[in-house]
Amino acid sequence: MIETILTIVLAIISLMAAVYAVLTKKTLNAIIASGIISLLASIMFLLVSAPDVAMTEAAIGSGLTTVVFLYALKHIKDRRSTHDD
Amino acid sequence: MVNPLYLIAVFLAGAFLVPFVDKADRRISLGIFYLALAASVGLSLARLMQADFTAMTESQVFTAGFGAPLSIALGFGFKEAILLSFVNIMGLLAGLYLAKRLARESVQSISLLLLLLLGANGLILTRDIFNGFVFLEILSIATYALIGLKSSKNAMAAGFKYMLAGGLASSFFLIGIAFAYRYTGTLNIDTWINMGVLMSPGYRIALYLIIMAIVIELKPFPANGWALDVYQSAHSGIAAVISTINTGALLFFFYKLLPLLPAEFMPLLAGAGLISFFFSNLVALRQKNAGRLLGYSSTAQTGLIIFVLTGLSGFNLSQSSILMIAAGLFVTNFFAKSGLFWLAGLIKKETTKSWSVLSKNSLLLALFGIFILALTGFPPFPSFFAKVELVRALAGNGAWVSLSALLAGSLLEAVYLLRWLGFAVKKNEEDALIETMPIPKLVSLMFGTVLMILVSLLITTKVYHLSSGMMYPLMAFLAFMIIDFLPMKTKGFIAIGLIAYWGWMFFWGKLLGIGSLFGIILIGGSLVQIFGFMHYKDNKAGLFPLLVMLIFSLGNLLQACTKLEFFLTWEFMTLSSYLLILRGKHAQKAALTYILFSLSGAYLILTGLVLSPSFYHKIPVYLLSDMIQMGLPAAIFLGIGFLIKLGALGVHIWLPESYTEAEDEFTSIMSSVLSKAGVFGLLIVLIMAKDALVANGLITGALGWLGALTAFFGALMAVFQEDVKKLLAYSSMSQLGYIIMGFALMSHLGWVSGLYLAFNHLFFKALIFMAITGVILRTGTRNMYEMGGLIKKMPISFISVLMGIIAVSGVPPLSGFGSKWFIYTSLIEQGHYFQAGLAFFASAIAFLYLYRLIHTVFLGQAKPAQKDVKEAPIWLIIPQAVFIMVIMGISMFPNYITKPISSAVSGFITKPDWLSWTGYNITLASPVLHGNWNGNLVMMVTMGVFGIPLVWLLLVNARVQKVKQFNIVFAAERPDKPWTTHFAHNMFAHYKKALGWLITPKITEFWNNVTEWTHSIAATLSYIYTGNGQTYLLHIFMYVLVIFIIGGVR
Amino acid sequence: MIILIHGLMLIIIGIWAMLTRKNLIRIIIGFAIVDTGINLVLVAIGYIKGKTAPIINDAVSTAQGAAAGMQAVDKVVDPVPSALVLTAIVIGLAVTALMLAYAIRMHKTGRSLNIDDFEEQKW
Amino acid sequence: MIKYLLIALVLIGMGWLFLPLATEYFTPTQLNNLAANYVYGSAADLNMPNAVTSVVVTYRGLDTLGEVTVLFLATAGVGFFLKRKNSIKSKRRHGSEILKSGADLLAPLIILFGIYIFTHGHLTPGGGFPGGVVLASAFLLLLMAQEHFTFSHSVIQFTESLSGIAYVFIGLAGLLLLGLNHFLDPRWLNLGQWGKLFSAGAVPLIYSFIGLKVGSEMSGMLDSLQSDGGDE
Repeated sequence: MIETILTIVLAIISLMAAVYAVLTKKTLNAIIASGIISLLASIMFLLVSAPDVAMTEAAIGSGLTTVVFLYALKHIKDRRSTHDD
Repeated sequence: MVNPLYLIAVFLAGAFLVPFVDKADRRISLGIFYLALAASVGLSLARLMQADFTAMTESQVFTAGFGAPLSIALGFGFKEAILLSFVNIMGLLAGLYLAKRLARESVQSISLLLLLLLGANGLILTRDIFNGFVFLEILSIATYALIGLKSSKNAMAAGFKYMLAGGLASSFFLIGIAFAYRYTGTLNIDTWINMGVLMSPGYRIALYLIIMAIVIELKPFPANGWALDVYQSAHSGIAAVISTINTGALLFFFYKLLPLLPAEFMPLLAGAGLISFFFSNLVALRQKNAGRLLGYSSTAQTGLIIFVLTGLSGFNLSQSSILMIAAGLFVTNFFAKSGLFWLAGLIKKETTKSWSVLSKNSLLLALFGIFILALTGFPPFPSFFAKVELVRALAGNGAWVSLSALLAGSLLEAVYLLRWLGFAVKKNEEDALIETMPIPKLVSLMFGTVLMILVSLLITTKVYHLSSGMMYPLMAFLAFMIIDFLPMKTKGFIAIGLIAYWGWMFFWGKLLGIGSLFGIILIGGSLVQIFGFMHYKDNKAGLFPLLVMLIFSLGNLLQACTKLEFFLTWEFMTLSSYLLILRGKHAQKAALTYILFSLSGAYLILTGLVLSPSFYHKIPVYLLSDMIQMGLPAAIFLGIGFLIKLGALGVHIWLPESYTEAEDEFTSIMSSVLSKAGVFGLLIVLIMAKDALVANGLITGALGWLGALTAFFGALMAVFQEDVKKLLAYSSMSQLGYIIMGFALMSHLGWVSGLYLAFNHLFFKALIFMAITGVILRTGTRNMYEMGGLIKKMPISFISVLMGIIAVSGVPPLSGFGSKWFIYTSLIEQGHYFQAGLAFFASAIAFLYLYRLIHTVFLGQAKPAQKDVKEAPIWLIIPQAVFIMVIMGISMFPNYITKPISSAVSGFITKPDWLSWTGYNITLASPVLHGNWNGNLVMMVTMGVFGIPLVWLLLVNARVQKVKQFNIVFAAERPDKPWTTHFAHNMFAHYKKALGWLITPKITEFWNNVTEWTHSIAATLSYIYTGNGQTYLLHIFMYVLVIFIIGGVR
Repeated sequence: MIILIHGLMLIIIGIWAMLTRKNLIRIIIGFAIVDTGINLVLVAIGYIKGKTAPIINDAVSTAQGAAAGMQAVDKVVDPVPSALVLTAIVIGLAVTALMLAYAIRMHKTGRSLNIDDFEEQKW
Repeated sequence: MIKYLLIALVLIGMGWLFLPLATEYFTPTQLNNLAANYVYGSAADLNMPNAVTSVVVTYRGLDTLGEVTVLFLATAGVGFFLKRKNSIKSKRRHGSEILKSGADLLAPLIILFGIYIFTHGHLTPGGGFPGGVVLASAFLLLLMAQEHFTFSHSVIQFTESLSGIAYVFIGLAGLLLLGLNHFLDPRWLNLGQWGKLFSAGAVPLIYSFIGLKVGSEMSGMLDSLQSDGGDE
């Protein structure tokens, strides 16, 4: 029962994060929101007895993917500052 | 059995090794790259060579030592082996093509290309759906990355759009797999197939998502904007890979999944494929960018193959024959499309029009021509056979809507492909030669072409078992290509010898009935005219191969036994004549019109052939008189097809154009010989549908009127032409109208008169055209008002034309009179008084243009510019002499011709008792008409009547004072610019006032409007491709949803 | 069940993002959200209420080898979706990374991140 | 405007399309045939406690090989895009002293942890992929902390190539030693004792190579992403 409630809470948070990721003006915030979605998903994976997936999602989905996004953003920001200014 | 895992291991090891060894030397990594490619080719070919294929059981290999549902299975049967051989050979060729690029580029590109091939191989081999997903991702990601080979903004944008679409497709795929697993508890395709179709809606949605993912990857119209951008902007080597290897692997995967689908999905997919085929071709019409055009063509072809794989499953057709059709289309597209992309990369020209640079490089031009013709579906390429089989399946099962979409789409495809060929042939002085020709690229191109030809020949001989005789046109073409370097006269004599020998061996004494008549027309007629080409000093490259091919295929019409043989020969004839017309200096547009009408005709003929009962083996088509009777639908299709070839009114507009623009010597053959192929066809139809037509009556009535109107309007148009060739072209059309009229009577006398006129027309039209060819050659113009007074300069030509026009006009004593007499009597005998009246009126009009012909060209005042013209070359005179002798012969002894014709016709329609021959006299004593004609006597009398005054005139003439032309004592003042005031210009202006309204080009206008509307529809449709990646995503969603809703998948 | 619906909803939100955002990176985020949603859906499908992770040691502490397998069959959830999701996660990362690389290059050549600025080829 | 309407329609349509998938959902009470076979076989045939690993590495090993390849592809693709020739190394922000020394201290530990994860993949949750990512995170740490991190290229590439090739050859070993249908069969090595590190045949070996490969690939990807492609 507790698990169900926890799942629902996580789901609501994650959906809110998703909507925020779509609507927010700042790309950085969107990236972080999508990282949070992945992190919440990995907790959900633990709740449905899939620890392998949970580990992988935490490491790759929320960790590495976010890093890659941030690097890409940095790249573009760098260029913008050198070109636009 | 060769283990397919070696294939996977080879690519993987190669890809992993390459970046590592690249540190040492790029040459080592390239070496590994080519070694891996060669090994993959070797492995797949080795599998193909193994004979352990059994028809039904697939040869599967498992992984990890467990059986099928547990582990991943790979199928490596015959189909996979064949496809993999092609794919890996293409991989090797693509690698070769990219050799220079890969040597410069960072090493990752080599790995990427190997992994792309790994993806394709895996996708083809795997029997596991999720494994398929993994390999699909490998294939796609490698492709996305390789698009980056060109770092232009457009290529980047295209690659990104591709990624968006591909990403979306794989999302659909994954969701589908998830739920499919939920419902079936398996991922193995075979286990899954054995479970049958579950009825749950969720399961159907899962299947729908899976199959739509693959369909989207296959770039269906209209959800394919991204793909077109990719084809347009990617490196040509990569575009070639996408259109061949990726498409092949995806199509095969699609095919593998088909047994999983419920039967209701099939029409949906078939419709989607056909829509993609038709509309891609339609939108391609207005496309000017070569790469994008190829993209449209690729998506169209893929759509067609989807249609074949899904649409034919409902018919009573074996799985292997469906596959055979798909394979034929695929293989042709595979080699031709890659070749075209490679060519595009070689010549580096964006617009299709600028491909005229090819005209300066005959090798590349030849390759281009081969690819275009293969794509259009001409024999002997596999697409030809595939299309024939496809039409057979569709027409045989009454799928008329699909059939029309297929044929219309094919025609549209032919429009833009052949128009492109026209651009390439056109010589443009500004074009520079293509200077840089990298050897590896050229090797890829050549090797691909050779492979395509080999595969084509293999299919032609091994699968369709065509007798070697049917392939003679092609062999003759190839043989003459080899000796094309010889001087014209040598080639000419070889051709004449070869054709004479061939005629002697295979036709002389072996033809029966009407066959022997057409034998003389088709083979004999063209044989004599070969002389005409021999006056050229320069070596006209490519002329003789095509000419010989044409003549051989004309002859083969008489030998063809099965429907396939007949149609194949017909297409050989169409193809060679099209290319011969295209040789004309300004003939691009005319040739395009010609081939489009011919192709439409050919499609109708094909449909008609499918509908007609099957022919007998070993009995030539023309002999199948009473053995086969076809129904009206077949007869109508066939009839319209042949009428197009004849240039009947309404579908005639190709005729004046192409007659005018073709090389002069060839126009002569077209008019005198080639048109008789249509006559032959029409007669065959009438013979084979005799019972049904006679019972109906309405159709032949309409045909008769069509003939009469053709005769009338042809003559009328001829009157108002300034161009001498155009005049003669319309005259030919008019004459063919008489022939149609005669045939339409469905009476003994009618057919005899039609055939007799056909026979005569050969000689007098060839005679006039040959003479006029000489005149045009010497004067350098086709406008009659720029000629005049040539009688003194070219007396022999004058005599030829004089003889010719006497014959044409139907004045005694020459043979034309006899033919006209026959026509009128047969018309009147059948009670067609109005038609007879119209025909008679047309003959009267004919006098006008014939008078103009002889008067403006040969009589009147000579033009100063033509003071020094000489008589035509001897090579043009020879055929004229032959024809004059023949005309004199048949005029004197018409019964040597009419009697055999009559007895041939009586094989089909019993000769009435009232028609009889006594000596030289033909007697008619029908209940409604009496008459007789003695050609011999007429000739004798006329010669007497004309001969005596002639002798007297000659005697008198000797004493006449001769005045030089420019001796103005006897002449009025000459205006400065005489051309427009000259009587020969707009000669019959006064008649134009009276009859001009009749010749307003209503029909031409109609066809122009058809063209224009098609183009504007194409333009409107193309606006859905906004270029925005997001819009393309929206298209994909809408595509998936609309089909979902229409199909009622839920 | 909740996770399944949640996953499907995430997918739709992701589609919303990829259809409405103009910024290339935001579109890619949309794809990432769709990927997460799909992974959730996949795992939800393999879940069986009240069963443990497919680690046989933990499910059956006493037995070993084949005997453990026999007992574990009734105690664990489906391992197949887990295995599939592992693959899907990695593939998702790969596609995302490549898309981002594209975005960076597009920004370099086109000086823009707006997808509307990349529609020179059309019709 | 029409476009927004269409987008709304598409979203609603997709929801409608997915609806039966959710409404038809029913909670199963037992494993389906295939899954049961996997769970049983994992213990009986492969002597492996982690059934997910047995599916990933053995039963569906070809998928995993493909998966590693996909990652390799992405790395190669990203490298191909961002590391053109003559690329100029971008100026990197200096890491603080604390970060530097922290990184020096932490990195070996993280690497050790990563190695633990992928070598125990057949026993406990985890395995090559998370393990590899942990390795890469150590690399990331060093990358951020040190000004000129020279470890990178050749070692990464060496590991990547070699582990990839080793993976392929372990697969081929099954093929050569056990027969036609045994590609990626780990049972050519002793299955060992239940629950021990050296058990389940070649699985720990395979997962180690996967871990190394994933780690080096991701490191390579991060490396190319952080290096500026240089302007053209």
